[in-house]
Amino acid sequence: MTATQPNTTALSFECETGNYHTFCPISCVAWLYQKIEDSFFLVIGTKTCGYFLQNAMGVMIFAEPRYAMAELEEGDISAQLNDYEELKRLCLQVKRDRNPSVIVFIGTCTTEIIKMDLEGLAPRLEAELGIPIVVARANGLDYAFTQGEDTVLAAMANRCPSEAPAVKETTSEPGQGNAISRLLNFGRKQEEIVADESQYADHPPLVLFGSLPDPVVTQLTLELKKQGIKVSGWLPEKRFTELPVIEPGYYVSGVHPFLSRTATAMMRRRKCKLIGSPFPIGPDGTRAWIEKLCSVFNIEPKGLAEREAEIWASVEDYVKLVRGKSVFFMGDNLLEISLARFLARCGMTVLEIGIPYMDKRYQGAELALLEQTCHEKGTPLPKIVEKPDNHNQLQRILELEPDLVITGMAHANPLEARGIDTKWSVEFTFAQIQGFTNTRDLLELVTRPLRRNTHLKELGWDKLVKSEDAKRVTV
Amino acid sequence: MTATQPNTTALSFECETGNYHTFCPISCVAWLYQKIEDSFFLVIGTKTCGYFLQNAMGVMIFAEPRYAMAELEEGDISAQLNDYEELKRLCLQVKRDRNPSVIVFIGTCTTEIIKMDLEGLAPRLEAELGIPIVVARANGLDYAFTQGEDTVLAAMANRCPSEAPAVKETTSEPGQGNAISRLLNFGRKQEEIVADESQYADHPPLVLFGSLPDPVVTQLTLELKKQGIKVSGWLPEKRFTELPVIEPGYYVSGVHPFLSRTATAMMRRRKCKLIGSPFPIGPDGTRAWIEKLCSVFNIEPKGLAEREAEIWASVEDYVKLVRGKSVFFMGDNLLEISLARFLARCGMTVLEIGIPYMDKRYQGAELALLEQTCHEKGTPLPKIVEKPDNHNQLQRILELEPDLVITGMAHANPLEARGIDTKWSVEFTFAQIQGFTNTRDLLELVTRPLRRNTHLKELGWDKLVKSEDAKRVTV
Amino acid sequence: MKLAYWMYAGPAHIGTLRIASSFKNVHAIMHAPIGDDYFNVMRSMLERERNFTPVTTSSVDRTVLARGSQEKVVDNITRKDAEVSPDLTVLTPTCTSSILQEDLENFVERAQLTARCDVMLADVNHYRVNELQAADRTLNQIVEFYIDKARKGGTLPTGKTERPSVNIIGITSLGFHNQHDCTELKRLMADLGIEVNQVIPEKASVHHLKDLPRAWFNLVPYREVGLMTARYLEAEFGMPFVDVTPMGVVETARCIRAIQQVLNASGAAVDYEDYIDNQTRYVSQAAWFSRSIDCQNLTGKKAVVFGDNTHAIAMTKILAREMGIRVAIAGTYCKYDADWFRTQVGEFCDEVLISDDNGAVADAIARAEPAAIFGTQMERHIGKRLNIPCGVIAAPIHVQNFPIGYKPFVGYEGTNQISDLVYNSFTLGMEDHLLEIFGGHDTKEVIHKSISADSDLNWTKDALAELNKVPGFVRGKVKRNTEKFARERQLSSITIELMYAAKEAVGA
Amino acid sequence: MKLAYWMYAGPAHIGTLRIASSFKNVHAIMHAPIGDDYFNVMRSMLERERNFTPVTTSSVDRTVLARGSQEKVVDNITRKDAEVSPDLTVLTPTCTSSILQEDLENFVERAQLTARCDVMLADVNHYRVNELQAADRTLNQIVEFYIDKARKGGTLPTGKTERPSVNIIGITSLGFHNQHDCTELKRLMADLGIEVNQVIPEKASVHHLKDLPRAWFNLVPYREVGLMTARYLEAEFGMPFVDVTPMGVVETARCIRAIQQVLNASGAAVDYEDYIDNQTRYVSQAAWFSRSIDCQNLTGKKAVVFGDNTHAIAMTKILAREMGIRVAIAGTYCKYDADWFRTQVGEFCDEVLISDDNGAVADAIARAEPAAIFGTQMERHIGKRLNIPCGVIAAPIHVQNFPIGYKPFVGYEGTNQISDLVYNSFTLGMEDHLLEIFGGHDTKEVIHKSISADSDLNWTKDALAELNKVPGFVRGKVKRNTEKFARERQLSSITIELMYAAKEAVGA
Repeated sequence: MTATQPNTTALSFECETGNYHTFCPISCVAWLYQKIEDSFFLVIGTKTCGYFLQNAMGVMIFAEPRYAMAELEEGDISAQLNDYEELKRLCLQVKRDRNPSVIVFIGTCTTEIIKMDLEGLAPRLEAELGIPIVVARANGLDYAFTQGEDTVLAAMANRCPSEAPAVKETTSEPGQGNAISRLLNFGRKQEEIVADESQYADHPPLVLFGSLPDPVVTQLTLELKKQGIKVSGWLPEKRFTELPVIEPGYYVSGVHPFLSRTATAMMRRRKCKLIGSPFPIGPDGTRAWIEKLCSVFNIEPKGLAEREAEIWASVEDYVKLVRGKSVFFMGDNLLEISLARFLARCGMTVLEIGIPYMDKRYQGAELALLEQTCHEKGTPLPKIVEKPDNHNQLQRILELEPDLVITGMAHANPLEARGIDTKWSVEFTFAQIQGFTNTRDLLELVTRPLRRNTHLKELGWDKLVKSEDAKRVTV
Repeated sequence: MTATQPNTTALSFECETGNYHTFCPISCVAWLYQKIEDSFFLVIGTKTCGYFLQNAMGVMIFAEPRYAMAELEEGDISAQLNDYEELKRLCLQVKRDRNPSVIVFIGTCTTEIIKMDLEGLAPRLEAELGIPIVVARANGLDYAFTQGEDTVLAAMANRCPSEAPAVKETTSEPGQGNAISRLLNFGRKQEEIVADESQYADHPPLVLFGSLPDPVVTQLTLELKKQGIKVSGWLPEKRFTELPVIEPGYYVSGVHPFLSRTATAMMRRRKCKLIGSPFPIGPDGTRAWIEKLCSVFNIEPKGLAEREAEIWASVEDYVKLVRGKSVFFMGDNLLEISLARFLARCGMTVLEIGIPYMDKRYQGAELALLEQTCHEKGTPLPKIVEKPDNHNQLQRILELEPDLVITGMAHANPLEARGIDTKWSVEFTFAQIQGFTNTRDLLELVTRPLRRNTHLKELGWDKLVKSEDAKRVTV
Repeated sequence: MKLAYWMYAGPAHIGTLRIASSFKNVHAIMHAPIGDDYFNVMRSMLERERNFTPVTTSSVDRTVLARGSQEKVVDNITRKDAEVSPDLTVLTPTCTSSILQEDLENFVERAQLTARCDVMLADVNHYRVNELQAADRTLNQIVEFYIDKARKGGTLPTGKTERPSVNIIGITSLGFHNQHDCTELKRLMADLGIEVNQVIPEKASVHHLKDLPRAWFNLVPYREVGLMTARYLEAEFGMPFVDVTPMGVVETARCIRAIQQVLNASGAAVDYEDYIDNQTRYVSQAAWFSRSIDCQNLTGKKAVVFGDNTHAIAMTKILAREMGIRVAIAGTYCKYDADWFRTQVGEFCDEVLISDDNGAVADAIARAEPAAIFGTQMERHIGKRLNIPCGVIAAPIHVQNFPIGYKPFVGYEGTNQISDLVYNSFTLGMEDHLLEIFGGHDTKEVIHKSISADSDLNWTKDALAELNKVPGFVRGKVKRNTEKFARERQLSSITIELMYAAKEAVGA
Repeated sequence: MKLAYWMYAGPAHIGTLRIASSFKNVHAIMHAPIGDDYFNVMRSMLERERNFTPVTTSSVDRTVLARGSQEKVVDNITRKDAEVSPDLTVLTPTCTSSILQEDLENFVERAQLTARCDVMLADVNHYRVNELQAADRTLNQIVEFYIDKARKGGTLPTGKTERPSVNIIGITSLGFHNQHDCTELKRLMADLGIEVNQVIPEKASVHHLKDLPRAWFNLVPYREVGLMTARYLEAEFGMPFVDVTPMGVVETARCIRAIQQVLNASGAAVDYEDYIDNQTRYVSQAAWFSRSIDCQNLTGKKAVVFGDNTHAIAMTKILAREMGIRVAIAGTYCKYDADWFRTQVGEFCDEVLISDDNGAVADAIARAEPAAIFGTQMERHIGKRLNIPCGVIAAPIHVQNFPIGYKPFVGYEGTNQISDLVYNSFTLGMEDHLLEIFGGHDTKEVIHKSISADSDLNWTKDALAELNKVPGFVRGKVKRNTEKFARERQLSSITIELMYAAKEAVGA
């Protein structure tokens, strides 16, 4: 790609047919059951749902799975069987075999279509079985891939305690009036806590939402601590029983771009204040996120610009592989805007951002940063295509010949066979990409096809389909 | 095979060319290093010896081997290097890396040919390095396969303490004058020992020799205990540091037919009394062995005949598979006479017993029992062929068409390909075949080819070489 | 509702799509919510398919639910017709969308008005049949459609090919080792002097289906897919078919003899006995492996077999009959065809297991304590937990079941591959066998949890020490048998003496 | 003396016997003590050979030592001559008997007086060369013997075959996958329209050796065995040879191009470019595998390669050049040919290792901490200890390297097999890749002992807990890099903050 003139117009948004491939939102159980260690996820759907989890996720069979299908059979569909009794039978079995702290019902398209009243059944079951039951309608009629997590977290937000549990006063000390800090300090020695407290600025409680692997939680928490910002809790925590207290007026911030419903729930139902900002993806996004939090809490950020610059310097070897190249997002996991903004900052030209669903408000700050980044780098603004049409996209890809296509699993191999470098979008969903520390890992993923295919091209191995097949580019 | 008239002539012995295949006697390190847990075996020989151990034994590479090659190189052969210094260097390395209680030098054909004076070097090294060094000349010039163990045990017999070590008298009790019993009772509670002692008849100490897996040691010890016979020690024990005391006048008995040199060493050098008997292989041999020990100690055997009968009854399902069939031993491990006697007792006709080396004195009782068994079962006496010629044997096998050939590994597959059922002789060396308890395992081995091949024959899969190859039966 | 952690056969629409996407230039329209479209991912990732999967989702969302889907479905059919000019478009719902009970037949008729291609609704009940049954049905439906069409058009050919010929029916996309099996079957047919008239559905053109009746007979290598089509062609044209799966030396010979019979009944004069004999004894190495010392060491070892009908039956017969291995349990998840399974394996195993509940299968394996398992990926994972090796012999498929190297399961090279699989699964060979004899260096503990857990007996310290000398891979069995022996005698304490008494009495 | 636990190449007589027993109707007499005769066991058991190994031991025992062995050796030669009428009898001592320094050449002359067959003493120094060198030498010696004999007898043919033709030199008994390689090479030659004049020594008759010069060129697929013979034939008859090992897509193409050059130089006019392109892009699946998503996930992973020259060089090139895998160490035990190794792999790896000390190889692997190893059985066992998967790519051979199913390493099917081997060794695929992303359920501890053992640094409890969250298979690396980072900064305590600083700085 040759550099083109800066485009000064605003971002353009289009909407296509929605004929695109992505994973079903019930996928979220695959990472949420791992994150929340005392949970059990029960996906209430058909053989089709179960076979998806088995094949696409492929982890159901390992060790001791903490999720399962409640497979609907003909009798369930035709309403010959009683939903309450059936669910009770299965929940009892789960309780007996796994004894989780919570059962999460994952509704599916089928429960929507047969109008199974999960929200109505859950409280009765919860009361009868004595185990919390959370209902999330992670169905594919309304949601795409990663939004499954959004439905679960939005539902779980309502289960966060609204005030701190009473704490025995025997261990209480001056300066520890905030019950939450105590809650978060289990197992630490008293001296450490006092030492810790002194490092923080005095600011209203902040709760972060979004499921992240534990190391990333630690990294972001430490990053904020450097600025004197204390994270009072995460939604979700590692255990359902340790969900953070959320009181009205608390500040909240999401770490994923796909959590707009959770954000809404936090604001409308828990009366929290949402901090809108770019997401902590890439050094630029992470810096912008921290700066925004600082500004809300009236904290002067320390050394952030230097930190960002250091990180960029440390990954220059990777950045130079992508600089000046072009990238095309087919659209899959709602991380597209953040990734595009980061890659634009790396010097890539973003040709098109396909995205299943675009919440312009929740992603507002991110969109602004993307636009700003393109202006600063002098690259054209990308076209943003909501509900893309994969067939049309493939025609555009063949025409534009991007250096890298970030796409779902269904298209990666066929595109590679036609000499187009691809990266699975799903990998960004599962990899650790948040924060300063993971920049290298993020670029490792992005550059992998480029590093590999460069020398394969020297071998002349770029076109691996016969000419009659090469033409059949449709989905 | 149809039953033939009883043959009343005595056993016939022949000697052939010695052109037969068997394993090198250095093989013994493969089981002796496992048996003696604080030992290290150093095989002093060429690349040819090392490659044999690696390929035929195939266990050198696992985990932490406690045996190795001292590989002789050109400088060693041409005597440009000093044997003492070279061995010292290697022993120091072994001592540093493995810290064994004893290093066993295994001499080979090459050390014989270059006349390396291992017996002369060992005491000096032992003194300098402060670690016992035992020398065994397990070479293939003088010995066959299992006789390797014989050379090691004969050498080790000289390392058995000639009197019990002084024991602290603080724990001494009346009725425990015999230091050996104390030695053998480490770790047992006092009451148990008293109880144990009362079960034994009063007889002179008995030491058994021959390396057996621990469970078989336990079984034979218990079997003798039932008759009131106490085993004062085994050569070898599990640890070199626990070798049994041997005083002149002790009784000794071998459990393997290939230990004639060890027997001689026990008699000539340690002035023990050797109890000559059949070996405890098969219920018949085991009974005969126990009866002989009883008779030496003037003990009336209790329930032995019943015990033997019970065992036979319990394996009748296997025995009926071999009864009336014929067997041919090509000769490999010196267990042949005992196995032939056992199979004759099972009702098999033994056509030929090849055997690498025949000590008619040490195996005298076994030979007599074989002869007696054949007479009793009305089967012809086998021809015993010492130092067989495999080519000649193969011609006889083709002519006699035995139902089972017990042979070394080199011939098993080619014989099977020609429709002749075979069993590896080497398996009997490694399997647990001694005592009453292992009768079933022994027959499991013997009958395995018969059980398998019976139905393969129904499939017509007996002749699997082309006619032009079938003729080339030579070795 | 059924609590399910794993399923052996996929939903019906997967079977339909496997058939549709196997054909050349057939497009499928899946009427379903957006997340149901993972067939494309499976085909692309598992089979490492270079081409785009010809399946388009006509997505069901809230708008469609509110307004009905007819317009969208018809639009999508006509759009793809214009874009890629397929010969045939197959419409299928999924479990989910089939609940909507829309008149899809009518959508198809509507679409047919504008589409140049043929349009068809796959006719399966998504709650009553599974992937395998749906595949069998859809193949039959497509064949019948084109035979009927040709008959109506007067283009049905008459007569047979000059030389003996065959249709190979049931080779599909995402089939377990189907591509390699197909190559091997073609080689076998070439050896036998038989022309391959057509292979369906893989890479076949629907336009040629009318020529199926020109073959002398049909070969259906797999029980699961193709039999309905073969029966239809038999009923319609009197075409004989051979449905002996040529897996293993004995069954391959039986298949060839069945072919011989069919050909000779049709006027040929072939004699394949010399060919069979030569292949069996000298070309294939499997019969020789069975006779060799390596395999002798497997005699009487215990195995559990589980899979679809085709592969579980074939493996059971091979293990029991050709290798002298004891099959403790032979099982299938093809519940709908359980009678056939029983008649086939009855005489070759101790116990038959018909189940699609993976928990029940796992329990049965743990109970049987086999030396090796031959099953699906699920059983491989069960084996991992129990430390029992498992050779994978059947779908559900997995990327590892699409090897790049040539690995057929059928025909004479198939017999070689299976011999390797069996041999490697038992991890024997000289090395491991000697290791076993020596007691081995392997210190892994393999006693299954349940074995120690439910013991009500006291083991003396000495007896426990003795038990620990028993090699790990049989320790569980020794323990169990000894305890059984003790219980039968109402003894509550286990001594060394008792251990060996048990060994003598019951071979513990 | 050398303390040795394992050896990579066998003694010289094994090489001689591999050549002798490869030929049809050649008998070998081994002059050696009785225990040295295990070659027969290896051939029978490892190769599952159906025929008796044509090697007789003329045993050296005390009597022979006292009286000399001439009579016995001569008797044995003439006896076997009478019994089996070989075309040629090869006499060889072993390391052991060669010390006796008897005039074996004289024994051979004596035996030749009575024996009808040809008799020859294998001319190798048993202390200076190993199995591979001896095999190369013995093959050359036998070929030279029969060429000379024909020349003397005036029966040397003149001229070349009508169509382009080749001798394939170096296929031997007990060679690593040699039988399957030979089949694949024959198929390749058939594809190229080249007649196979002779394959030697496997199944060749010594009587036909005189016709070797009729071929247009010689193909030497393996560096270790055959090159001496090819050079002899080049010197003697000006026969060109191609010694590019056709392993991997790139080298197979290079081999074919070399053949093209040789043929065209001899007057043919062949152009194999279209063939190469078609095989590379569509027939072989290896190039496509390299490009596929499965292989993309291997990009930059670290491997160690160790083996003989042929296989270690080929694998290094394939991994580095065709798959984008980083070869941290490429090594060979062929010390005698180390220069060649260095020139071949230099640009494809970080480090070259020339050693026949398995302990040194194990240490190097532990240090490199690769994600996979490609080596011999020895490295497989090293990998077992370190919990690193290992694909076996080279001798010393093992029964598992004589698969029954077709598994060549050379040619286009070889490229497929190698792709599978690489893929399976890295145990990736969608399942494992996702497992890796998830952190996995696998709780195995894979930190190499030495890593924790020598640590002089304090890890805080929190940092240790954080370390334990790192997936097992990279935990060792993270720990080592973090500690290195701390030492460089003279910090003695490792906190979480330090851990992540290290990660940012050095990618720990």
